[in-house]
Amino acid sequence: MNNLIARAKELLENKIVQVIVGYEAGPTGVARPAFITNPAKADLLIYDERCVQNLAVYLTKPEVRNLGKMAIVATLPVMRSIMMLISEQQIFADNIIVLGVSSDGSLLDIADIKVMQAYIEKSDLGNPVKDRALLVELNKLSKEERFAYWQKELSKCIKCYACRQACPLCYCTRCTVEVNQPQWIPVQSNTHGNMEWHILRAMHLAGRCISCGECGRACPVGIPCHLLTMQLADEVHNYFKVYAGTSEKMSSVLSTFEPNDKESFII
Amino acid sequence: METSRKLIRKQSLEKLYNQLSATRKVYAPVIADDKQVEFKYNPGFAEVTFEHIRSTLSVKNIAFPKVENLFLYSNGKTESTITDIDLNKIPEVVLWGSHPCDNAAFDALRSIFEWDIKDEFFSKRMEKLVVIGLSCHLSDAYCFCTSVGLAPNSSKGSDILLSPLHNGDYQADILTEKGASIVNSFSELFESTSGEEVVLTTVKQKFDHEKVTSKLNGAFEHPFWVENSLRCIGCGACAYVCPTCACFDIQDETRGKNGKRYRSWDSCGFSMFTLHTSGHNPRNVQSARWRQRIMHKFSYMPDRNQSLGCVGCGRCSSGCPVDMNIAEQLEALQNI
Amino acid sequence: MKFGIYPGCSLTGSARDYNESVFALAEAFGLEFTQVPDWNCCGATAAHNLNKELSLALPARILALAEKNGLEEIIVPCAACYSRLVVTRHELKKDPELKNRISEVIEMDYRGTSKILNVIEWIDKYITPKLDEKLVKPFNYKVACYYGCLLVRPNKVLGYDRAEDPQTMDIVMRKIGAETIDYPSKTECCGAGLSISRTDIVSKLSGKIIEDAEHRGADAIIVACPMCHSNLDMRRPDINKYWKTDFKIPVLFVTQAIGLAIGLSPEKVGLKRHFVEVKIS
Amino acid sequence: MSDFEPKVVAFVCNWCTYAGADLTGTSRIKYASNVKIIRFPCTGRIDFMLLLKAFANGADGIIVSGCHPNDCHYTSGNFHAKRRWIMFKELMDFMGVDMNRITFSWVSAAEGAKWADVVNTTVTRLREMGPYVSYRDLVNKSVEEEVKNE
Amino acid sequence: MARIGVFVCHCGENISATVDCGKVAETIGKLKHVAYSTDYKYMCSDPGQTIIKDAIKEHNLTGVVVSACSPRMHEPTFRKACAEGGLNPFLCEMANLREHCSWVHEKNDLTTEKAIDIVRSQVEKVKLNSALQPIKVPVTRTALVIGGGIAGIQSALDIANCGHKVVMVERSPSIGGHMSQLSETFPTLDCSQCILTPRMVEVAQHPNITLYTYAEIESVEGFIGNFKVKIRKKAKSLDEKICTGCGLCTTKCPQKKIPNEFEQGMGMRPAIYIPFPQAVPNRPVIDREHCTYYIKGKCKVCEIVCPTKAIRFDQPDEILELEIGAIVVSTGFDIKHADFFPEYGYGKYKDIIDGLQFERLASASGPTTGAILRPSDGQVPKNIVFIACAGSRDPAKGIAYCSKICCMYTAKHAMLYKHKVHEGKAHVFYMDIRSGGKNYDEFVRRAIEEDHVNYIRGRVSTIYERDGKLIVKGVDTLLGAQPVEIVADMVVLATAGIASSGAEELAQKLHVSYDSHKFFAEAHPKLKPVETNTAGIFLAGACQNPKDIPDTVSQASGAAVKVAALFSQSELTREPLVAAVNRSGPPMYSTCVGCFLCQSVCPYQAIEREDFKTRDGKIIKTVAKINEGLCQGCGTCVALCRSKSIDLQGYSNNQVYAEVVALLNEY
Repeated sequence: MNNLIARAKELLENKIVQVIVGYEAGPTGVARPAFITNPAKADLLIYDERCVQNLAVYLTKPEVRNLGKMAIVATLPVMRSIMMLISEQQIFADNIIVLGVSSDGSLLDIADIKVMQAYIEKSDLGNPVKDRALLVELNKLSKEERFAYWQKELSKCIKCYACRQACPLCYCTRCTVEVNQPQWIPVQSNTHGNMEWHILRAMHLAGRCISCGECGRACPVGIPCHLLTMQLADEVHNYFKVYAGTSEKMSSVLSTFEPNDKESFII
Repeated sequence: METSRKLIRKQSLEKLYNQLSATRKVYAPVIADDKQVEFKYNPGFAEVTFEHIRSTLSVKNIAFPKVENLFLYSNGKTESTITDIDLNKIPEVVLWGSHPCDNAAFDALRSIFEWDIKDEFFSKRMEKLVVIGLSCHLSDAYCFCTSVGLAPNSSKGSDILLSPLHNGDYQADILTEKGASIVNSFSELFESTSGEEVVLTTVKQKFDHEKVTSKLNGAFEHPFWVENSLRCIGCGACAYVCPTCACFDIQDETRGKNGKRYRSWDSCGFSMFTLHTSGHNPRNVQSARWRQRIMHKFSYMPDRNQSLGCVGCGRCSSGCPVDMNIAEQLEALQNI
Repeated sequence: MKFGIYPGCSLTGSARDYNESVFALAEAFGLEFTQVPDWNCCGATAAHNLNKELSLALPARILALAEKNGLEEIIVPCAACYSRLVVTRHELKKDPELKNRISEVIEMDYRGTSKILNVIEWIDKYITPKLDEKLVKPFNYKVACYYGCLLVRPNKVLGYDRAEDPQTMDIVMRKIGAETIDYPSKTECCGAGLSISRTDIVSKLSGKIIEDAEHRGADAIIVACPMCHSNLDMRRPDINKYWKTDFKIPVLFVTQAIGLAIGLSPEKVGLKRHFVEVKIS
Repeated sequence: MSDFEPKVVAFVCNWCTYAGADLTGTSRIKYASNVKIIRFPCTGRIDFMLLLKAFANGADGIIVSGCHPNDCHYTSGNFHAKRRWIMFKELMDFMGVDMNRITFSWVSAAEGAKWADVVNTTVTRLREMGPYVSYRDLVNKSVEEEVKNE
Repeated sequence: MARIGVFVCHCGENISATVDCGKVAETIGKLKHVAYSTDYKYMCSDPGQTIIKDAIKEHNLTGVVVSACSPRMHEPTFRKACAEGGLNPFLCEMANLREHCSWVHEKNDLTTEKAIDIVRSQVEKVKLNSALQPIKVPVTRTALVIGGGIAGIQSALDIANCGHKVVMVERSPSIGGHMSQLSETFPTLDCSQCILTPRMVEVAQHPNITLYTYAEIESVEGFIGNFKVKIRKKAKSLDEKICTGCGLCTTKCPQKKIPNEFEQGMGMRPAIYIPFPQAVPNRPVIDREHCTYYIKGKCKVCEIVCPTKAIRFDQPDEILELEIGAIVVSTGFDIKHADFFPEYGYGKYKDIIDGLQFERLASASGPTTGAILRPSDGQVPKNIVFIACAGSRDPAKGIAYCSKICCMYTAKHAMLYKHKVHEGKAHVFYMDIRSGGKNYDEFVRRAIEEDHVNYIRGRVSTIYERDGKLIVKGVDTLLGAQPVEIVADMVVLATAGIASSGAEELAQKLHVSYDSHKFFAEAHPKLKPVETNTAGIFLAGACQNPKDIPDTVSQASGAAVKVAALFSQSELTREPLVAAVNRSGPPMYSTCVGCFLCQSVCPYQAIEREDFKTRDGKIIKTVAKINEGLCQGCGTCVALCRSKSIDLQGYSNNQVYAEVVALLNEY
């Protein structure tokens, strides 16, 4: 952590960046995003096991961008998000300094995108272990049981769209749910409409989800909606042998194809 | 009406609950499988919790449901017929065990829905609602009722307010006619007060809301808003869990020739909330929307509705995915 | 790593010379084999004409036994056995449902993990690298390498060498000092399966191969298949009778030739068991 | 259940399956009248949300059909569609939506008979499966949810 | 308010035999916004169309649904009728009651109900149709012809003679292509060069044609009428303006052992060379790969001997940028060589040659000045075997198609041989004789009957050499699969025609599709055989599939007409059924967020970037923009776009959604 603070101070003092996006401790003790613009305040930065939020979501937020060039404290999911955002032309590699942190909390030397790519490539890119277990459990259920499970979970959804807002890859300025010609997704919250929303969200993240689990964590009513995108991340790897967010030249699974893509259900 | 105070023994409380729930809809808090506290209709008494700090969602939906049909329509060849909603079908509901902050919120909502003209849906639901509140003997760091003029045992909004006693019995304050009528129907369950002491939590006052209100006047352009909303991701969680947020959207949903017009919860935190057809958006950045949220609750409502728009329940902060702590910010605001 | 060997019927019967030379080579190069325990007939050549499942189940059982006994590689000197095993692996890989059915038939789990090596692949992998240091008597003869059918066909399934004008055996032979001739009969039919029933056809076909090799000045024919060997060697009197000739060109297994080149005795590599006298040593 | 006639919506591309279905007509090959066709320029144009909307509006089954791989009028729309359906199918399976109610097929402009066959087998299968009660319940229940408090 | 007119056609009895057309019209007439609904015996007849035109005026219709046959049949008819009635043609939709209903179902209530559902969904759709205007695209009236073989030559001359400018690009040093290598041509046996060279000269001299030889396509951008093409003019290492083509350099060049491409490797050429005597342009080039100076840094003999001092060793490649309106691709074909055939010895036997090599042997200008001699020893072959279908029609070799020209040229070869070696014996192994074409079969019969060529129906399994002869082992299937063995002096393989090398790369540069054999793909196998899927790019000749000279020339002229038709007007009109990215006022500009995933999904490269900038030029937002000239309207981008910022005119989200809902709900 001291390395991190020192590096942050150095970056701010030398005016290499204008803002450090990192974590600080809130008044109730939870870790939360911090935007440090003054080197004197760099001491507020923390990094420990509480720091789970995917900070990459702020890379596309206009007011954060307005602060100037930024350095971002980046765990593996943040780095993968950065790769996706570069590949989808939302950010430029030159405008960001990556303060990589390894899983044990030590500061990594991420000099450039190539180094970051190398780091990502040697990391475990599957879903987080605890989520893998949940997925295994759900996949064991019968189709009817799964249908009932998701109905029950999604009936809780209040359509606050925290899942969408927390996701670094849901950066659209207008979401499909805000389209009303036609009204693809009902405005009101009801189980069926909620389900359509979550299907839409998962499909839009198919091949793009980097398995950070932020959507599920953000949900105020505790719907494990991250399992939907994570299941598809698994399937993307099964079918197409790729993990999202591994290269700045990543081509999206659903916008590319191979003539010999295998499937077994089209007659 | 004159308020009165009675005692109800623990066993009698169970009887009261069972008898109420045998004859009408009772909306009471339970702890769900996933540890979330939620209100349910007519759970068994054993399920009902008396030990919760706050439910995940507020109970405002009982008067202001997340979706409310306004009318139904049917399109004919040349003209459409409209069918009104039969408000008389709205059932009587007993809200059981909601805390003083949530109950006080009904007054804040009323100040909006019955401000100039009465919203008949809201009014009808309120008319059919009996609130049996429960004072707080638990609280956490997110609670700040004392900063907004309330307390763990505020009676505002309750028809009957139960307060736990040291020996496990409850003190019942009968506050309204509606409350009295329930007590009268089950008078055998109520006794005279015993003098036993009420167990109450203490909630530290974090700020002076009047000072906040006066500071806000003129703070519209203050850099505070940008600085303190950088981490806000613009979801609607705070508004949807808030007991006093009353914004709604109105939509038509047609299928075939039939359709309905309904209103459903909305949030001023959404980027598209104020988007004009022209493409202009007066609140085009999140800081403006965050400012609106605080201004509305602590400046505009006191000014126009003579009511604070906040009851200090702390849900918006505990439910926020990025720890936008409203009490912390209000505390800071009073010193800008 | 444990090497397995699947000898099949020929190597324990009519082609004991082949078997002896393979083991002699292995010994000379310090290699050890484990015979696939409880092995059975590979099904060649009759089974696949009669019953597809049987023709797959027989080799599948051999492969399953190899897997079960932890044999990561098995050498299959007989080209017919080699062909059956590889074809089976191919068929079962292609069709998982069939694989499950066959697994049920053989009452064993077949996964397809053991590697199958023919004799030349084995030589390439384990003998050739150390050949130079062991070479004492370069095989200074002009030879015609005869591949026959099963070593290289069906080429798409085996994926070994090339179906027309194969080269692997020639390369091995050149390594031990031989001059290999370019001749078109390399993969011509020897009469193979008609060995017992229609010896006249064998005489006709095998005779053509021998004539071609002799005509182009070969001193010996080199083979890697017991069936080729028996047709070219054991049937020689019939051939000479059929064609009214007196072909004397000897037929050696590739392993025998290597054996001689590294100084093993003719007896050691089984040369004494041949019908056509081998004057090479 | 024997009288049950499923409602089936077919999403087809203009160049292959729509033309194939035209050929079925020109060849006077009969098939079940349960299927109603919606024409798209290409399978690549078919939004997965439309399939959900068909179920939401009471379809018991769906057919999605376009040009065989390599035959796309637009060269690659069907390949993109294929990937989209792979993902969609996996997600639906995971959420417990019954994918046996959706037939995905490639029917060329020359395969009039195949079109009739695709329709008939789909309709026969759906007749056996019965109405899509669980999805319809989900939709209806959602309508009820709105009035839960009344 | 929408006022929709619905016109239900009986199609004689084709529809009304199973569908109650009156009931359909009546039921639909009750729908909201349906202002007029009627049925009629033949909607497509003149009186039928008049009903529509009159109703549009009388009821002031805002949309029309013609419920009749397949839109693939009569949509243009009814759209035209609507336009004549004063309604924008794109406000007309068709409900397919014939092919998709009456013809495929029995007569019963369900069929009529289905018909009603189909019409209703089209009514709901047409309410959301927009009045679209055809798209106008400006056209640059210069054509690019890629490849200077007979196909390119014919196309270029035809286009140029129509008065349009043509740029021809040929990658080798001379135009002429394979045709210039041929000896004589079937079925007339006239000299190939005699008929070709005047055309080559005409190309060089035509005022409308600019010729770039030794040049290749570097890149192609843009779209129909508006291509931007970069051409790489490879350095010829001499100044063409000064060079007189005297050829002294080519005779003095000390490096003379380079296999001559024009002679199919059967002769040698120097490093500075003119590919053949009649080459156009008749100027040498230096083959830098083999030139001693470029390899070792010294020599320069050519420079010394050149009387006009035209040699330029340091000449760089030149990149030209051209504005082009249409492109004709005529890059021709290659053939497989003998080394492709394991059973014929992997090319190791010198006397097994391919068809083009035989052409050179038989050519009076060839390495043997027309004498048929064995490459191995220069002897006259007494016994020659021709093998047709060498590689072609052989799925096991990965070439399932017929190369089309081999039957004819094999007959020609056998004839030429017999004419030159009277006592020789010619054998032809064939699978079938495919001699469809004017005077073609007569030609083959002549070979068999007059020149006594021995035709054997069967395949050759193997060829090997023995005692200096080639042993050809085959089978005669007309004699009951009798094995045949021929001891030959020479074998000529009529090897398969394959796509020209580099065809795949070129196709990718042009963004046109190609088949699994790398032949360019036509837009429709029957009705659009010269168009590609990319508008404005046309095909001529064997780059599409192997074809003979008459077919090639016909197609080349066809392509030329397509180009001329395109160039006949200064702008081009296209159907407006294309995608569009939405636009709105600032600060949003568009709901597009600029992820550009649509770019990779678009088969036509129709998606471009548009920047919105502040007055001082700072980019505020970059969003996608559809190039209407390129978009073909597949809509794949529409379904992919997450923010629904792209929509497809004619198949908009709103329209297809309405169709789904209308098909399934009561109205």
